[in-house]
Amino acid sequence: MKTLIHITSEKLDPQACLAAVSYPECGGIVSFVGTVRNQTKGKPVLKLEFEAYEKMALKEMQKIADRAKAKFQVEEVLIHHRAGLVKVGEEAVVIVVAAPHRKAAFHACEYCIDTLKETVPIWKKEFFEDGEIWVSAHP
Amino acid sequence: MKTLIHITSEKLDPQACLAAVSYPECGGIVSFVGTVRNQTKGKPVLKLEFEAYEKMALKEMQKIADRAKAKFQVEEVLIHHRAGLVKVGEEAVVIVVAAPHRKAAFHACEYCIDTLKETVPIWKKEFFEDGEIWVSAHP
Amino acid sequence: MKIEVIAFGIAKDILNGNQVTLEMDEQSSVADVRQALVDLYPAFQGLASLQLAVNADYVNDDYLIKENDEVVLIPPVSGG
Amino acid sequence: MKIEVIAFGIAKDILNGNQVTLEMDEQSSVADVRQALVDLYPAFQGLASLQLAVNADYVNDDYLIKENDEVVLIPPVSGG
Repeated sequence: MKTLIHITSEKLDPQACLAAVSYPECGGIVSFVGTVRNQTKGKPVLKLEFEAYEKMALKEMQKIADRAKAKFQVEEVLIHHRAGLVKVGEEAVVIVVAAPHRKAAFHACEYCIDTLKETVPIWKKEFFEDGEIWVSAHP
Repeated sequence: MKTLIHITSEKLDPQACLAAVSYPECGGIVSFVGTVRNQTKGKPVLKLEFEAYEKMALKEMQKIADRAKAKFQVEEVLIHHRAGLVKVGEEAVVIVVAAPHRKAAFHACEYCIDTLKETVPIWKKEFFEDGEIWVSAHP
Repeated sequence: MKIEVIAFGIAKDILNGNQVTLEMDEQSSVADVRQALVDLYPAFQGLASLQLAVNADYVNDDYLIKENDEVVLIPPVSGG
Repeated sequence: MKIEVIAFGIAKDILNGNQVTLEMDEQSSVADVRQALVDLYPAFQGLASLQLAVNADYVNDDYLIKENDEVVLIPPVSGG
């Protein structure tokens, strides 16, 4: 569980992620857990699938962690992302950031999730009763 | 462990706190864990003590949670604070916020810790090799 | 009237105890109680701030203390 | 030269498969490859964006593709 940058088809473990990043020299640890919503614009989502271009996704996730460390005063960054079929309510992503100052930890954690959603080659497909869509594909 | 507003002389459990706040209807969960630093301005801190005016501290913590929910679109707020003697590296405070939108969760979590540090009647005493001080007491 | 003031943190060290009883006029305000305390214990002037809570709530300086109010000295807080 | 383009997400649906082989001139750029794909599969025009990655990195439009490059179509991402 000490893998800081990780893509897995198994259920994510936010608690283990939090435990993996904890340093006495740090004043603050900020984490973000993104769960999969049960509806989109009022339509019930039955299940989801994440498809990842895994080799590149891991590279981009590592770049985000490295940039967060360089840009903010951050000691450690963990980013775990789910792949494959995911049930409603399960975790899609877990990010944990440890920093000597809490402002930096908050900013870095928000930077990580914002950038992940823009650059990491992972695609979400939502399954509805009457069909399925690739999220954000069309303008 | 379902107590959302809590002051305890026992070790905090960030993982259980995270587990206590998790809702499928929520898109994002942001947590903050504040640990006790091992030095202040280069001087090693041997141990710490938190003294709380517990009745009022709990009231103020509840006010913070209620205001965070009103001010941001937040579904649930957990705030746990340690009291009594604390070892270096242990957790002083754990805050967990669940919200349908991640920006709101980040803002609410930061609001909670910033406000807690300003208004909640809890006092930290740091013990050094050559003495002890009440943190922030003097200008 | 007698006002019992409870102290926490550094206020306890300044009082050399966790409470002090003041003899105050009726209709005394929070500001009056603070002034009485600073007169008796000048070390309070060295603090970054000194608030008073009444019945476990922050109150304004013009709040009028009643005999059975729980009055607590709140030196600068440092939780979190 | 032959360029093999790998697809993910909705790009796979548009190609009706997870890869396509294009016959391109030497010195073709990423922009040229994108244009060739849009000509063959007009549905790509309907996407919010269509980036290409070469050897698992984002590249600029003027990047010149080499024969053994791993070229991947990146439709709008939606992780997180």
